[in-house]
Amino acid sequence: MISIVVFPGSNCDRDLKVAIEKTLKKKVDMVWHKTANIKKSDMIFIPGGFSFGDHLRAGILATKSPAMREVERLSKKGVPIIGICNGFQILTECNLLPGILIKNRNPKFLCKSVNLKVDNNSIFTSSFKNNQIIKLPIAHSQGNYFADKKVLNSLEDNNQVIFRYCSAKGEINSNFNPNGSMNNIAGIINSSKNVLGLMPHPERAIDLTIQDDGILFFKSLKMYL
Amino acid sequence: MTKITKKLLSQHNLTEEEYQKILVILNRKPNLLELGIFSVMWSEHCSYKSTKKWLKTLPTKAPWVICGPGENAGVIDIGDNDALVFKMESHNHPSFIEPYQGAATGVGGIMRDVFTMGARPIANLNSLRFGEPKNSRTNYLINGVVSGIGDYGNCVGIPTVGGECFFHECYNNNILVNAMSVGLVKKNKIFYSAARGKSFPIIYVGAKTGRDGIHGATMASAEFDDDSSENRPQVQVGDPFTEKLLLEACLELMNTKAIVSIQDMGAAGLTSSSFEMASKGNKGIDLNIDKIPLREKGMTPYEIMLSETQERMLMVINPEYKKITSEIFNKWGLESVEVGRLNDTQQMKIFSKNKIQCNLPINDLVKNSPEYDRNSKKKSISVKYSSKKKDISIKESFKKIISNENFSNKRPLFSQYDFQVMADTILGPQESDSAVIRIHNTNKAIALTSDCNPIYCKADPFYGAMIAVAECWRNLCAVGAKPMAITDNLNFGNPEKDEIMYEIKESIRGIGVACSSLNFPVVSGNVSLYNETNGKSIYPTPVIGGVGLIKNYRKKATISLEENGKIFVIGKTYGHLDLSMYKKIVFNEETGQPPNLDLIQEKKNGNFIRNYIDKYNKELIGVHDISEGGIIISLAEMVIKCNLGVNIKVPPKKNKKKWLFGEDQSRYVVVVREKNCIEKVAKDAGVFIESIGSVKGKGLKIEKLFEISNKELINMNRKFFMDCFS
Amino acid sequence: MKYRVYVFFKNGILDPEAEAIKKTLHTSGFKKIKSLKKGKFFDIDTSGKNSKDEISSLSEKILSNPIIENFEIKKIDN
Amino acid sequence: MKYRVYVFFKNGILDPEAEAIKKTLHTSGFKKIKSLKKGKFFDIDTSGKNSKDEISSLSEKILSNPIIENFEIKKIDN
Ligand SMILES: Nc1ncnc2c1ncn2[C@@H]1O[C@H](COP(=O)(O)OP(=O)(O)O)[C@@H](O)[C@H]1O
Ligand SMILES: [Mg+2]
Repeated sequence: MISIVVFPGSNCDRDLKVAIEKTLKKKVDMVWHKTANIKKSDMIFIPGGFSFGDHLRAGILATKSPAMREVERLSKKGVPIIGICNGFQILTECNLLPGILIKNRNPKFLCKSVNLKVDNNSIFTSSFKNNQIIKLPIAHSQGNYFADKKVLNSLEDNNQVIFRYCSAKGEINSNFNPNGSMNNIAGIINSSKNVLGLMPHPERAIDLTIQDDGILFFKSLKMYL
Repeated sequence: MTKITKKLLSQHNLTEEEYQKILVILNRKPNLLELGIFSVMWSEHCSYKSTKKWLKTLPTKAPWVICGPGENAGVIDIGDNDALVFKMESHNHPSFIEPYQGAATGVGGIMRDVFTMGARPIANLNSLRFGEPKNSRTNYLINGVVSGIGDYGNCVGIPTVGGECFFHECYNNNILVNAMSVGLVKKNKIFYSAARGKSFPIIYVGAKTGRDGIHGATMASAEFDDDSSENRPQVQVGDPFTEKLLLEACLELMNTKAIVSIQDMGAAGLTSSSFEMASKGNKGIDLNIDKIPLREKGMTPYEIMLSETQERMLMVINPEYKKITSEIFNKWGLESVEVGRLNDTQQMKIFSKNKIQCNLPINDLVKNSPEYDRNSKKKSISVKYSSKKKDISIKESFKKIISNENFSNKRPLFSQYDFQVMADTILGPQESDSAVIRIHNTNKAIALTSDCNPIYCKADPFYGAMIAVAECWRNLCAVGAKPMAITDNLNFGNPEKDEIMYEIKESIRGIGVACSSLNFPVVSGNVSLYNETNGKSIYPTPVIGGVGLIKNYRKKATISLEENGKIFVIGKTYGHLDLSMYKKIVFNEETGQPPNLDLIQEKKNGNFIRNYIDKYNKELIGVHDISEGGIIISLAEMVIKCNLGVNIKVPPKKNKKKWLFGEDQSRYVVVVREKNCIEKVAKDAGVFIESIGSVKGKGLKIEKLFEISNKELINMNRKFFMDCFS
Repeated sequence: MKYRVYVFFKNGILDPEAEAIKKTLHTSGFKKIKSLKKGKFFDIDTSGKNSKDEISSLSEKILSNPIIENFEIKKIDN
Repeated sequence: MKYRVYVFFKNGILDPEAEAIKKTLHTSGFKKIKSLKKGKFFDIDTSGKNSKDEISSLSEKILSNPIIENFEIKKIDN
């Protein structure tokens, strides 16, 4: 069973459900945030949106929901956890992932498609070629990844940076950094490598007539299920 | 009891005659609360007193129209038991005072109109008009408005997929913020506002009532003067998070049989919602005002009834479902309270501390609201002549136009909107002439656009309005959609002035003629009057929001180019330059008449384009309508978007300037593959077609005239909006 | 010169953020919170001569939104 | 008991919002501003006994994020 935790204000939960059903042909359990007991779950998604209105700091208020205690418990058991956009913000605020996502360098909301370089050395990206360049949409105003030097170095040393903003040719520099993230970080995993957070929205890119690089992302998960 | 003085009446925007009418209806003097209720119910905003007579003339019917004007939004049938619910509404005055909150609450309000009817909003658009960029407040206003729209829609999770943004000095002191929302509902699941049921409970749900925007509805109908920003009226603050909860909770409850009728609290809040529900259902209401959840202490019944706090709903509930109702609202963390009961008296009785505070005959108040046939007279327009009539080359003219604020690339604007959430945006902003949104889990899609050229409307409101409708129709055809219906937002000055009333009547007549001829009914709309400051009115701006249907979303057209493509223009080019953007931008001249519009030819050309997109999709590369700026601007937009080049030959014996910049109607640029049969198909359809060049290299090349590189084009074109939002 | 400018909502203006925070505090165990209000502050270091005037002008024009917010200026000594 | 909690960015951490405001100040003519920092404050009214502890716990756990922010609690007398 794949679970999606739904908070008041989540708004990419349906898109995610559709994407999982379509690409993985799996049933999805929508878990209301008040749930204090997630029975059986092979994988948990924390969707995008504006949980609790994004008030105070994006993600912080959602960390107080009972379902997040369950997510913490299951993450320790090795259950894969994936937070997308607001989900990423929630995972950093409850310390399942290091660092924090602060306001974009230009604090305005930004919706566009970006190029990303993928590290395929994770259970979440194994269908990609290493350093493959893909295109996914982003839509956020707080996606500027920040961590202190020590954390940043250990992320790099342990190959925990999975997605990085880049040019179409794969150049990684500030010209191709949409929000000011340190080291152009768009997605990271934790040190035990079962928790992923990413700002881009693979669930919005599973359609041949729109964008389809998200399909490979979900296909990677298939190998794990 | 408060004494009703002249001053009090004028504070309530009621005339002496209207007051006399109130006395006749009541057969006694009203108290202050009752006067307040009359004032908002009879305001221009709620009663449409200056325009009712003319709006009735609009064509509102077609076999696919399920519900025309009169409800919270219009509804059309798009097949397979699916229906679309849509409407446009203005928030002009509030946005001028407080751009962020004004625009945000405008978006919130229009979405509530849509989900009140049971529809989940699936797309938002917004049509914006600002003053000149050099005006000191313009930058502040546009930044506030755009973030307000973005933050609200993004948070609720509804994609903002299109709109317009136009600058002109006539909006220096009166900006326009018109928001449109489109929702999807099953045909058999539409909810209406007419109250039904015997002594059924009335439930209030959503935000607590505060002193927000008291007299907002009357404010929205009153002309500005210089004190307005000093008066600092209580503006409403938007809370998109509560809106999202309200949306989900209402839709969840609508899956049960609990809701009998429902109405959002928009302008004039509790007053208009309760009166409208009761009057439509021929019912009476006993309202216990002490039950209304309040945010502040010491609020009077007058304040409570007139408050415009956002994110609130009123509904009549089947008493058997009271428990499930409060369970669902609790789940979503929303407060829901029974505040009254229905009855058959047709009276509105408002109680506080067991005492009657207000006792008004509902139908007399609603149905006898004033209706005016105001004087109207055409006023000759003061002609604006250019100051500098020196010779400017075509190349220089073109550069001026493509760098102008009204043609600048809007990416920095619309990238502040989440236009992809819900994952059904097939064509977002700037990809084609209309946004295209898939109907979830089907092959169908809808096309959406909004249009109006106020410069044409000022010169000739009748022709200008017709052209707005035609342009909207054209933009839908240009993506391959069948135009279905429109919503309109009529923005004008003070209707008590003869020349403004003339503009209103003529615009409505123009919309009527164009819509009838194109079989393009009006299913909803909104009127915003008194857009004037210090006696200076905006140009007449009847904004048209159009909706079209695409059967198979894979067969659509975008504004694309492809190497070696052949470029054609559909429709005749005469070279009409009066009132064109060429004249406006290059010479600051607004003289003459709008271009001619032949609705029969419009229909022919549009049908041809749609048919071609559908039947010859394999040989088609791109389509773009030709409107403001003429052929050269359409081509430049295609070049910029695709980062390719075109090589254009002005046909022999044509005046180059006129041919390139003329704004003749009913035309499209079509780009097709080398092997094609477009000329034959066009001839068979009786449509004029002209070959003008091909796709080659990079840059815009007009043979024997000039060539501009892509780099230069792109830089000129993007500068204005990049600077505006940095 | 250093100043701290406090910006806060006028009385009666809805503050959705404070409401949402309060609710979450209640549900996450901080039940004794009776009220919560929110504001911003800005610490400004300026070199101008008429700096107090300048600070109040920019507080009104840029730091606050006079339609819905009030502000207060305090001088800070280093 | 009433408390005011100040939350502000740690030294050396770039606050994009403060930077944007500073830029606006400069472009709108307030050129003498040397530095600008932005913070938030919360006025909290609580009825708890150990309320000071409670306030510092919620300041730490919810109102601020220790990676980027510090906080300070002040008691307010009515
Ligand atoms: N206020 C707005 N909000 C969202 N999208 C907008 C807005 N204004 C313009 N757009 C989008 O930007 C694109 C370009 O707009 P415009 O220059 O008016 O194009 P056109 O002249 O082809 O209609 C369109 O896709 C339009 O929907
Ligand atoms: Mg247009």
